Amino acid sequence: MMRLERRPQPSEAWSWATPILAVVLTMIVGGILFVFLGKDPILAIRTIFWDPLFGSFASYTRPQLLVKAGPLILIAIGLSLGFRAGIWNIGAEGQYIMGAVTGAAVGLAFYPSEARWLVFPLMIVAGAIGGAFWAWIPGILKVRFGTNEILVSLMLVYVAENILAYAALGPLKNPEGMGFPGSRNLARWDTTANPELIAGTGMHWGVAFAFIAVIAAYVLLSRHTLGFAIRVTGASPRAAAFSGVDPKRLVILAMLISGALAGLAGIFEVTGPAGQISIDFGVGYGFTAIIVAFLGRLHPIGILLAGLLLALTYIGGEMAQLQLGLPAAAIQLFQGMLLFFLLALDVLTNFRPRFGADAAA
Amino acid sequence: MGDINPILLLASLMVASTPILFAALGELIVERAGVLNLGVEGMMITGAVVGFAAGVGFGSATMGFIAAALAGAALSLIFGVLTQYLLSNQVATGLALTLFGLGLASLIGQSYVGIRAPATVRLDIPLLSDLPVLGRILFRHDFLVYLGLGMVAAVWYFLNRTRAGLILKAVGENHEAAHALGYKVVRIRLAAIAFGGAMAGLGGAYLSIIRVPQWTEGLTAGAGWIALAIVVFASWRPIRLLVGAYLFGGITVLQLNLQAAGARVPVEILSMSPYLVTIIVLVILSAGRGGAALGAPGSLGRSFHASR
Amino acid sequence: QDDPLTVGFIYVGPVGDGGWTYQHDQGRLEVEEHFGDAVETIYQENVPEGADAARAITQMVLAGADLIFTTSFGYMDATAEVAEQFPDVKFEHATGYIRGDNLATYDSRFYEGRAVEGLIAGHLTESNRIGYIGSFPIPEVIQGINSSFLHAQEVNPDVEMVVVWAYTWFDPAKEADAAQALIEQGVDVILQHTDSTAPQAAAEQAGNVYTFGQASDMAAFKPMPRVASIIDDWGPYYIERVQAVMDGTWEPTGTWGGMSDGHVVIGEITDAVPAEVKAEAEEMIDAISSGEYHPFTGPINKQDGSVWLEEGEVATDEQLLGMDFFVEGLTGDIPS
Amino acid sequence: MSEVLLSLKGLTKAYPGVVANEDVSFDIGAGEVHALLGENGAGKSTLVKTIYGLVRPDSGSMTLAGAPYEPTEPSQARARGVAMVFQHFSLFDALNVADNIALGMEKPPPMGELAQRIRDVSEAYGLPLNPSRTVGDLSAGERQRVEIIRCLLQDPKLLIMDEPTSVLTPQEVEILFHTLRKLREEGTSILYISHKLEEIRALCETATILRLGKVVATCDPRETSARQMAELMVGSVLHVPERAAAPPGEVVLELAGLSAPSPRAFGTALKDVSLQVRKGEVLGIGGVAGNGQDELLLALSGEMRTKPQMVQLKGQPVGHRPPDARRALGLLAAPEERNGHASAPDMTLTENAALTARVRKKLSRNGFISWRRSKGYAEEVIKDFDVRTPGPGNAARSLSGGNLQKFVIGREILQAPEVLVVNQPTWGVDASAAASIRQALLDLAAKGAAVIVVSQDLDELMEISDRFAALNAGVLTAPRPAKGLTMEQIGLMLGGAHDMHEAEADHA
Ligand SMILES: Nc1ncnc2c1ncn2[C@@H]1O[C@H](COP(=O)(O)OP(=O)(O)OP(=O)(O)O)[C@@H](O)[C@H]1O
Ligand SMILES: Nc1ncnc2c1ncn2[C@@H]1O[C@H](COP(=O)(O)OP(=O)(O)OP(=O)(O)O)[C@@H](O)[C@H]1O
Ligand SMILES: [Mg+2]
Ligand SMILES: [Mg+2]
Repeated sequence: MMRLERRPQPSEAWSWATPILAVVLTMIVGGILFVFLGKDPILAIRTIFWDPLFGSFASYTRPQLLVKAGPLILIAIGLSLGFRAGIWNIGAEGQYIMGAVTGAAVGLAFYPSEARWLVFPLMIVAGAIGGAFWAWIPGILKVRFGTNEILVSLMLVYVAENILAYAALGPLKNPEGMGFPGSRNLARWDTTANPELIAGTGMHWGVAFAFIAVIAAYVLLSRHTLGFAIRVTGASPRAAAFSGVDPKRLVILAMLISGALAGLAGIFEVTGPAGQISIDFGVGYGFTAIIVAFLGRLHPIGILLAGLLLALTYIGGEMAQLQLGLPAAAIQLFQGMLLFFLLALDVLTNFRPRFGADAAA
Repeated sequence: MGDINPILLLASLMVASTPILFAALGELIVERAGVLNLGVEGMMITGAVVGFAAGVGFGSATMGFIAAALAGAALSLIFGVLTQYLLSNQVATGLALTLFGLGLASLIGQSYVGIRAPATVRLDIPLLSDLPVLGRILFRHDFLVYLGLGMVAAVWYFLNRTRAGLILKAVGENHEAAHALGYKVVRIRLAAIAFGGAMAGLGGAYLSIIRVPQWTEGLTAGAGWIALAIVVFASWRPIRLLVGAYLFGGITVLQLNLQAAGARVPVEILSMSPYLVTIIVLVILSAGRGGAALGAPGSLGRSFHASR
Repeated sequence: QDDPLTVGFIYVGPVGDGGWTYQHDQGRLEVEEHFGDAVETIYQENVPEGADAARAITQMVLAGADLIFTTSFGYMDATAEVAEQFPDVKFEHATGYIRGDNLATYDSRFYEGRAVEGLIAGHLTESNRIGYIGSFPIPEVIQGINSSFLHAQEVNPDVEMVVVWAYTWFDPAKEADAAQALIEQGVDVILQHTDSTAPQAAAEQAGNVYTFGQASDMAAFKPMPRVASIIDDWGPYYIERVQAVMDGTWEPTGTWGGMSDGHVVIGEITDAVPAEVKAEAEEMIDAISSGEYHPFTGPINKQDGSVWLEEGEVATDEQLLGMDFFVEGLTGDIPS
Repeated sequence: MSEVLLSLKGLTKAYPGVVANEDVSFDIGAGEVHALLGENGAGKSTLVKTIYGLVRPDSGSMTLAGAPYEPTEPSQARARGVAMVFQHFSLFDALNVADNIALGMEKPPPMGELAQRIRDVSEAYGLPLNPSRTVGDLSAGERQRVEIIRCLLQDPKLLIMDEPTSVLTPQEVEILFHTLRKLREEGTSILYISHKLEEIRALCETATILRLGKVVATCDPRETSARQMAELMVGSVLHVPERAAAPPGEVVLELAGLSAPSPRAFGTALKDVSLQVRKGEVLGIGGVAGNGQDELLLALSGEMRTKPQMVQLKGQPVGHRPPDARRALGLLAAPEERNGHASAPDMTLTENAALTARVRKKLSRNGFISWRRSKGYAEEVIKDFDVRTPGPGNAARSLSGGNLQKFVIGREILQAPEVLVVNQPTWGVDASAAASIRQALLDLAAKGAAVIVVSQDLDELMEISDRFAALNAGVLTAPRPAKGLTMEQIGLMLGGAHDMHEAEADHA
C-alpha cells in the first residue's frame, strides 16, 4: 500500500524531475504499444522525440516546432491568467477563430492596398479586438447575470465556427476563387503577409508575440499588482476582495486578455502559416492550448516548455506516420498517455509517497 | 411549402437528444459527487466503437450496449485513479482523457469501417403505439430512448430519495465534512466516475448502433462537449437536464425542419441557433435567480486528500 | 532505376471515415496492387487544411516522395507553395484550380452521376418531393443539386426538391437528423452530399424512402433504401498518373474526369427500381459515358427566370466550376 | 468520581515535523464533563479526532466502557456511542437540516420520522430547529444546533465538543450549557474543548491540560482560577492587558444612516447604522453573529460600496471608495475569518503582507510590487507581534490560528492606521495570544487611533472598550459608555431594545 503525505512546501527538485520521468515512462509504455502495432519501438520513439530536433530534416522541422508551438503558447498564456484567477474560459477556439476572421476582414477591406505599414498593424489590432470581444461576451454575461462562463464560452465556439463558414462562403470569399469557399491568400499578399522574420527559423510575428507574452506574463504574475490580484483571486477570492481586487473587473479583464491573445494567435495564423480564411480554419488550437496551460502548471515558463513539448509530439508524430506508417490514432493515444503520465507524476511535487506497513490505512 | 408537424418533431427530438441525455446524466452524477470530468467526448466515442464492435461480434445490439458501458467505465477509471489517488488536476486529466479516447477509438475502429450495425428492435409498445397522437411520440421508439427517460427518473429518485444519493451529494458539497463524518470520499467518487463513464459509453453506443448506425471516426462530433454544457445548463438537476437535452436536441432538429419546410431564415443563423438559444435560456435562468449561486456542488473540481 | 517510385497522399480526414478520404485511400491501395514493388506509397491522414498542410506536404517531400496527391480543396495554396520550392517533385491537387510546372489538378464530374440519380428519383417519388442534404454551398455541391433536379424534373414535371444545408461534411448524427427532417416534410427520395450512411439508416427506419450511396457504394443498405450510388473511383486516375511519371510523360494537366474515364461510377441499380426506369437510367449512363449527352445542355434558365443556356447550348467547364445559382424551379436560396 | 467510560493510554501521534500527541493518558468518567485545554496547536483536535476514529494513533491504546476500543473510522466510533461536534463544522450548506442530520447517523429513520424526531429532541433540549431549512441559511448558532442534535439523536455515551462556543453568543452559550448539563444528568460523558476558561470553570468537573502534545496537568476547574489554568497551558506567567488612559480626540469616522443590502446570499442588510468614533477611543460592538457584523466590516473596509455620505472619514465621504483608497486615507480593517478572508492561506506571509500594506507601506510602485520591501514588512510584523513561524516565506496556512491572527492584526496595526476596524480579533485564539492582541489594540488607541472592535465575546468588549453598542438584525443601538453597563442593560441592547435610541426609521 502507498500513502501520500503532503509536503510542507512543494519540492523544487521533483517539479523538474517529474516531466522527465513522465517522458521516459511514456516512451516505455508507448514503445510497448508500438510493438503491438508491429513497429520497431526504438525507431518509433526516436522518430517522434529525436528526429524533429536532430534528425536529417531537423533544419526543416526545428523551425516548424516554433510555428506549431507559437499559437499554442500564445493562447495558453492568456488562458492561464484566467485559470489562475478561477475564471474558466474554455472557448479560446472561438476567440481564435473570431480574431482571424475580424483581422482578415479588416485586411481584405483594404485590398489591393500596398500600405503594409498601415494595414498589417490594423489587422493585428482588429484580430486582438475580435478575440477579446468574443471572450468579453461570456465575461459580461457572468458579471451581469451570473451565467457560467464555461458553458457560454464553449457554446460561442460553435457559433464562431458557423460565422467562420459564413465568412468563408460569403463576405470574405475570394472573388477570384471561381466560387470556391475561402478568402484570398493573405500570406501571399505582401501587405498582409506574416512571413518568417529571420529566414529558416520559423520565427514569425506570432511566435515573437508568444515569446513576448511569456515574458510579459512572467513579469505580470511575479511582480505586477494585476498579476498579484490574479493570483490572490485564484488562491482565495474573499482575501482578494478584501485586498481591494474588484472581482467583476478582474473577470472582464482576464477574459479580455485571454481573448485578445487567442485573437492574436488567430490573426497571425491566418496571415502566416494558414494563409486564408477557410471553412476548416479552426483546427483545435484553442482546445489544445488548455492542455498546454495545465501541463505548464499555469506558469509562463512551464507553458513555454509544455507548448514546445506538445509541438514536438505533433511533428514527431507526423514523421512517424509518414516514415513508419504509424496510424494517426496511435499518435493521439501516445499523446494522451504522455499527458496522463505528466499529470500523474505531478503528485510527487506536492506529496511524498510512503510505502510499506506504516502506510496501511 | 410544408408545415412542421409538432408531433413528428417531438418524436424525432426524443431520439436526437438521447445520446446527449445519457452522457449528461452520467456527468451529472459525477459532478454531483464533486468531480469535473471533461473527458466525456473521449468516453463516448470509445463506447461507440466498442459497442459497435461487440454488437457486430456477438451479433447482438444488447451485448454491444453492455460492452459500451463497460468500456466507458473502464476508461473513466483511468481518470478516476489519476484524479482521486494521484490528485492530478481534473480539468487537464479530463482533456487528456478525451485525447486518449479519440485515439483509442479510431485505433480499435480501423477494421469496422463500412460494416453494418447489428439489428435492434424497436419497441412498438402494443396498443399504446397505436394511440392517435401520443402513440407516435411516445411509444414507437427503441428501447434506449425509454431507458434514457427511465434513467432520468432513476437519477432523480437516487439523488432525492435515497440515502446513497444523499451521501453522494454530501461528498460533492463538502468533501472535508463528508470525510469527517466517515464517508469514503474517494471510493464514492470512483463509483460515480465509473457510472459517468458507463453512461457516456451508452450514449456513444446509441449513436453507433441505433442512431447513425455505423462506425466512422469522429462519430460523436462534439456531442460529449454538449453533454457537459447541458449539465451546467441544468444547474445539476436531473429534470432540468432532461429539459436542457430536449431543448438542445429540439432546436437542432427544428432548424433542419425549418430548412426543409422552406422557412426564409438564413441557414447560418439556423445552424448556430442551438448554441445561441442555449446561451439565451441560460442568461434568462441566471438573471431570474438574481445572479445568485447556480447550485454548483461546493467541492466541484477540487482534489481531496485525507491526512490521517 | 532500382529505387521504387515513392507516391505520397495527404488526406483531410481519417482513412476510416468511410467516405471521401476512404475512397482516396482505396485508390492508393489500387496503386500499390497494380505496381507491386515498383512503387512505395506513403500517406498522412487527418491533415488539417491550413497551417499544417504545407508542413505535411514538405515533410512528405523530404521523406522522398516523387509524386504527391493532396486530396482536398483546402490544400490548394499549400500545395502550390511547396510545389514552387521543390520543382523536381510532381504534385497533384484534387478539386482545385491552381496549376504550375509541376502541379497538376484533378477532379471528378460528380454532376454526371447526379443526373442519373435525379432521373431515378424523379421516377420513384410518389410524393413528388425529393430531399437533398447539402454540406456547404460550394459550386461542386450546387452542380449536384441542379443536375439532379433538372433530370428529375425532366421525367416528372411536378417534382419539387427540398434542400437542407447541414453545414458540415461529416457529422453522422446531424445527417441523420437532416434525413429525418426531410422525411417528416413528406420527402420520399433522399440525395446527399455528405459522407455518412446515417441518412440511409434513417430512411430504412422510415420505410418507403429511397436513398443513394455517396462517395462509396454503401452496399450494406442494398437493395433498399439504397437503390444506386455514386462511387468516387480514384484508382484508375492514380494508376495512370503514376505510370506517366514512370514513363517520363507526366504533364501538369487539369483533369476533370467523369463517367467516361471511370472516375465516376454508378453503383449497382437494385431491383427496388422498376425495370423500365433502370433501363432508362442505364441509357443515360451510356449516353453520358460516350460523350453523347452533357447533363447541362440548354435550354436552362436560372432560378430568377433569366436564361443561362440557350437551346442546345452546353455549359462550359468554367461556367460549371463557378456555379453559384439554382436553376429554375428550385425553391429556396443558396446561403450567403 | 464514578466509573471510567473512556480510558486513554499512551496515545502518540506524530505528523511530519511535529508530535501532535505524545504519550497522552487520562480517563473520562461516566457522566463527567471533562475539559481539554491547551494553546493553539497543543494537540487537542488531534486527540479528539483519534477518539472519533478519524486519526490513527502511532501508538497507545484506548478502552471504552471496559472493552478495547480501536475505531478505524467514525462509523465504528458512532456504533460504540461516541459522537462529535467539530471545531470547523462538518455541515453541508446546500442540504437541509434533516439531510445533514441523517448524514451523521448510522441508520437514520425515514425522513418524515426523522423530521419529527428532530423537532422533538430540539424542543426537549431547548434548541429549536426547523428540519426543512437549508443549512446555508442558518446562523452560526443554529448551525451548531444541527451538529449537536445530530449527536443527540444517537444517544451518545460520550459527546466530544471541539471549541463549540467560539462562534456563539452569550445567550446561545447559556442554552448550550443548559443542554449539556441536562445530558450529564442523563449520564452522558462530555469531552469539552474551549479556550474560554470561565466557561470551563462553569461547566466542567475535570480538566486535562496539554502543552506541545503532552499532558502537563490535571485539575478541577471549579477550584482553579482561569488565570492559573492559562498559566498551566502556556507554562509561564500571563500578562493582563492594561490601558493607558488618554482623552478622546476629534471624530475621525462617522457612519451616517448607513443602509445596505448584504452582498451575500443569506446575509443581513444594514439598516440606518449611525455612529461616530473619536481619536484614541475603542468602540466595542457586540451582538449575536449573523446580525450584520460581517456586512458592517465589509462596508467599512470598502469591499462593499455604499452611498458616499454613508461613510465619512475625517469629514470626507468615502462610502463609494474601494479598499485601497480607504487604506490610503487611514481606514484599515481586519475581518473575522483569518484563513481565506484576512489572508490567503496558500500564499506566503510575504505575499500576505502585500495583500493590504501595499499603499501605506509603499510596497508597490507604478503597479510593480517590491517583494524585498514586502518581505521586510512581513519580518517586521513577525518580530513585533511575536508570530511563531520559521520565516516570512512560509504559507499562511502553516501557521496556527493564534499566530496567524497575530500576523493579521499586526499587519494592520503596524501600518499606523487612523481608524482600525477588527472583527472577532481573538476568535479561537488561546489565552496568551488573545491577551497580546488586546494589548496591541489598546496600545494603538493610546497612540491616538480610533479602534472599532466587533466581537461576540462580551468579556473581551467590556475589558477593552470605552463605549459599547450592539448590532441586532442589522440595526445598531446607540453607543453607551462601557463603564458601568450592567449585564442586564447589555442583554437588552443585544436583544434589540433600541429604546435609548431616538426612534429609528425602520426601512428596508
Ligand atoms: N493533518 C496534519 N498534518 C500535519 N500536521 C498536523 C495535522 N494536524 C495537526 N497537525 C499538527 O499537530 C499539532 C496539533 O494540532 P491540533 O490541531 O491538534 O491542535 P489544537 O490543540 O487543536 O489547536 P487549536 O487550539 O488551534 O485548535 C499542530 O502543531 C499541527 O502542526
Ligand atoms: N494538513 C495539514 N498539514 C500540515 N499542517 C496542518 C494541516 N492541518 C492542520 N495543520 C496544522 O495544524 C495546526 C492547528 O491547526 P487547526 O486546523 O487545528 O486550527 P488552527 O490553525 O489552530 O486554527 P483554528 O483555531 O482557527 O482552527 C496549524 O499549525 C496547522 O499548521
Ligand atoms: Mg483544534
Ligand atoms: Mg484551532
